[in-house]
Amino acid sequence: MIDKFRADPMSALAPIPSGACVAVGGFGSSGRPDTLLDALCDLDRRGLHVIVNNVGSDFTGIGRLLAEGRIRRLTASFPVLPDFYDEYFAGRVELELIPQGTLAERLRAGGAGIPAFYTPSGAGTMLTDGTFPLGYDPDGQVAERMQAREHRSFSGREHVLEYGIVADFALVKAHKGDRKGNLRFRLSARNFNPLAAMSGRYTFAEVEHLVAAGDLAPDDIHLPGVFVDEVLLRSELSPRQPAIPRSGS
Amino acid sequence: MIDKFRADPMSALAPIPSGACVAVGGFGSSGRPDTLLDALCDLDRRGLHVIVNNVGSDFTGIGRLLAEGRIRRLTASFPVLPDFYDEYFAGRVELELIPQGTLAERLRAGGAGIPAFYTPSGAGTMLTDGTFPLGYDPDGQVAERMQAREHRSFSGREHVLEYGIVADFALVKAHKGDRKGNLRFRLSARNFNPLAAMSGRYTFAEVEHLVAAGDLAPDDIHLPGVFVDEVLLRSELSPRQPAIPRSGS
Amino acid sequence: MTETAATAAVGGRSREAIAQRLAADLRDGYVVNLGVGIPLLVPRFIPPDVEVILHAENGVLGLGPPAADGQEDPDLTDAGKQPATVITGAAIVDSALSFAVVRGGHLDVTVLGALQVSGRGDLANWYVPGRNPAVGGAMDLVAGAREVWAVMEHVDRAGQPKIVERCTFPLTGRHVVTRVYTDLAVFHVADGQLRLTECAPGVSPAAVRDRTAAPYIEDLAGRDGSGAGALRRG
Amino acid sequence: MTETAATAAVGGRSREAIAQRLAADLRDGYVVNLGVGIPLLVPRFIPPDVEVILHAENGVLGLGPPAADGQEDPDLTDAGKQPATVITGAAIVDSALSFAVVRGGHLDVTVLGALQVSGRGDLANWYVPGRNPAVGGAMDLVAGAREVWAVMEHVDRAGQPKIVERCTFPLTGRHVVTRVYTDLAVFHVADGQLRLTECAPGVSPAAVRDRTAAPYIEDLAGRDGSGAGALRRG
Repeated sequence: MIDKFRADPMSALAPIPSGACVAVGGFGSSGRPDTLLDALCDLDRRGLHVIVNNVGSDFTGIGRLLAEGRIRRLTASFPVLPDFYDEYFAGRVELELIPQGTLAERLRAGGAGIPAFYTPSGAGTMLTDGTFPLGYDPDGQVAERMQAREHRSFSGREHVLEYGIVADFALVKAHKGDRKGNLRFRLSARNFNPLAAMSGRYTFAEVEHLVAAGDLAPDDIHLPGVFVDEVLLRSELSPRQPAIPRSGS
Repeated sequence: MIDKFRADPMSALAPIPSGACVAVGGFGSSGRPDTLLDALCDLDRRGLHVIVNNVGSDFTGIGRLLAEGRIRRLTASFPVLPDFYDEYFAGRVELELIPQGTLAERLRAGGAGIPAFYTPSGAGTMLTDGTFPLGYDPDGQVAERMQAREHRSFSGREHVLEYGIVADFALVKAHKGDRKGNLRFRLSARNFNPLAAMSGRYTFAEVEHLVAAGDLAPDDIHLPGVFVDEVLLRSELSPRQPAIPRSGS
Repeated sequence: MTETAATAAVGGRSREAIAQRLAADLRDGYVVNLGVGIPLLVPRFIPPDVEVILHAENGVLGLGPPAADGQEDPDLTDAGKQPATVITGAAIVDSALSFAVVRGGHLDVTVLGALQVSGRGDLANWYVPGRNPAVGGAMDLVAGAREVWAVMEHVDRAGQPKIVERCTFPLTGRHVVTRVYTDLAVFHVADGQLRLTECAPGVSPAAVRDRTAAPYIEDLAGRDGSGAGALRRG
Repeated sequence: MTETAATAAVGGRSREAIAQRLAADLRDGYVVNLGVGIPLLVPRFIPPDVEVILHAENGVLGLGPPAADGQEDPDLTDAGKQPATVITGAAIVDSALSFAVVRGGHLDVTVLGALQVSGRGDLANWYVPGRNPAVGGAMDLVAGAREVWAVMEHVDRAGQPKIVERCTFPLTGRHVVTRVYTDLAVFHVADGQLRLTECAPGVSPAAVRDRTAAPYIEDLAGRDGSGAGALRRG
């Protein structure tokens, strides 16, 4: 029988290796899978490529990953946290900056088997012309730039070709979930969660409430369980866990 | 104040001209906007380009449009109705045959401002190589073939470029709707309805139940009202209206 | 292959037995799409300890048995537009998300009837020229599902092989079929190479060979492909 | 334009008055996205007989006022991550559908702050080189909304014009701005041509001209563009 519930985040997330590409749901702290992110930190995973809309404004969640020096590359639209930029300009983290709607669509496309699509967003800007600095050298010089996008005109208007994102793993947070992996979100905490879940080759969902199969009516499910591999309960302690001081790296 | 409810289908749909391109929701008779389709017939519109997954199996709904000779071109994945093929092979209706998933994604893309995307579906087949007959001459010869798709390889696999569909109008059916145009569907009657609605430059929704704004909680709305321009009540008589005998055309 | 050999009765599995044989290969937790014909017979043979999520193109994940008489709900049909039910824990999605499941590789297996399968795994199942063309979700299913299992009679009504070197009917997809289940045999396809892994009870490898028009490796030692196998021409 | 002229006080609208002037142009039924800064002041000035659906990038359609103290819900924020509320009849969507609304042309107006606007309607508002880059939804909004209304002070803190012949800051989008609302004036952009349609109360056309570094047509006869207008160089 299908039972995707796992009691222990640490053992569930153990297969995620250092260096993995991980898509994460949430918009700031709203809808962010803090329990799963904490487990990733407690497992001491490093060199991660994290895909998330924004870092948030403190050292919880993605901020903790950052503070502990676990992120190699961030793909995001709005990093926010000033400490992130210190790391970026110092050459310790790469930043792939993507328009928010393009990021959402790329995650969906990856999960939907669409390898690439055209969008007008960002056409003719430095985020698509190959000039935006992906990363810096330790001496502050640009080490690498984001790849230029193919441009193509449709109906007389410039568009860029963007690729679907398939992440090795996805970490998302839902309000309710059942043992088949069906998820329901609450208000604007939905945001990137369904899309990150679709994008993951293997997807972990942190839920506030584990409900019996059938408690969520078929029409009330926001994301069907076929996109979710394991379901874990959110720990109430998560948001209050302190960040471990930044490691050397 | 925003009030998208209209009492009379005939006057509401009057702006749809003959020759228009109309996307229609439904999968067979499930979720099909019969009241709106009947109004279109009663308004005597002709030469329509109808985009719908399938015609259904009788002379209600799309079948009535067909029986009355109102369809110039059908874009569909599964026409079904034998009488449709009689019209097709006789050169009275064109058929643009599209894989079902591609059709759904093209409607969504059109509504989402994505002019084109790549998909593996149909690559290397006669639905994408320019050989499928779009239409026939009255003498039974192929008059025109479907346009060949650009092919491109991603990760070593052939894909085709498919274009977003923006329809002049969309006709969809929902279970519940409010005066802001918010819609909720029921079970598998959802199918193509949200996508057809997104695709329409101007979208009419037929609902079984008109509810007060706020009756549908924000998390229970399947399609937000921004995609819907006018809301009409389903007539219980619709599915039983007989087809008018086929006209000359 | 001679016509005499192809048309002679050789025993083999009934339609139900083909479905049962295929059902035995489904694993717990699989997400599966079933086409019309023999594939629709599969659910009744799924072992009780195996839970499979049935996907229907029109947006059902967790399709149940057909609706009983008098219990039909016009808002709940399968992909063949027949009145359906859902299992506990089912989810409904729109058609775009339904095919995101398919194309995105979230469908483990699609089980489809076939007109022809080529030795490289090409599938023809959507269109007989001269008849009425309709494709539905077939091209998306074969392009997207992790495994494509073709189910069919080994030869057509005229006794002609349906496993062929090159499909003569219009293709549904190239290099997509991963297994073929027929009344006479089970084949696997990997890296463009067809392998005969199993003959139906009472059916000889020679009988299969006589009725198969594509080259294949005979690999009957084990269904895991552990046998060495020798290249045979059909 | 001289620096003396540009920095001299010329009156004009306060930030609130700019927001109020813009709010008067919103029509009943508009779907509107508001950026940070002056745009966030707009809702308080929307006339009571005008119903506007406010869109927030994080998936809210029908954003209400900020949440009152003690009424914050961590699951309900605006695009600036501040505790928010929704109006009756609001809908929540995921981020992909939220931007489908934007890119698909279902947003009537996006109201954005600006660093610079060019005479052809180019907008720069996401990045000051040397500072921390972040783009959010700005590039999607300007590419997708039917109208892009830039709201800003007419000159920067150093007194330099922000309406320029060519943007020196990195672009958010090319040929996207359709209107500019400043403390001194209102401009429309159509077909790559900037038109001054209105001066703020007490502000002379000459004062606007002195503080504008892009060519424009003076078209003060009517906001509808019925005036003939003469080409001026800023």
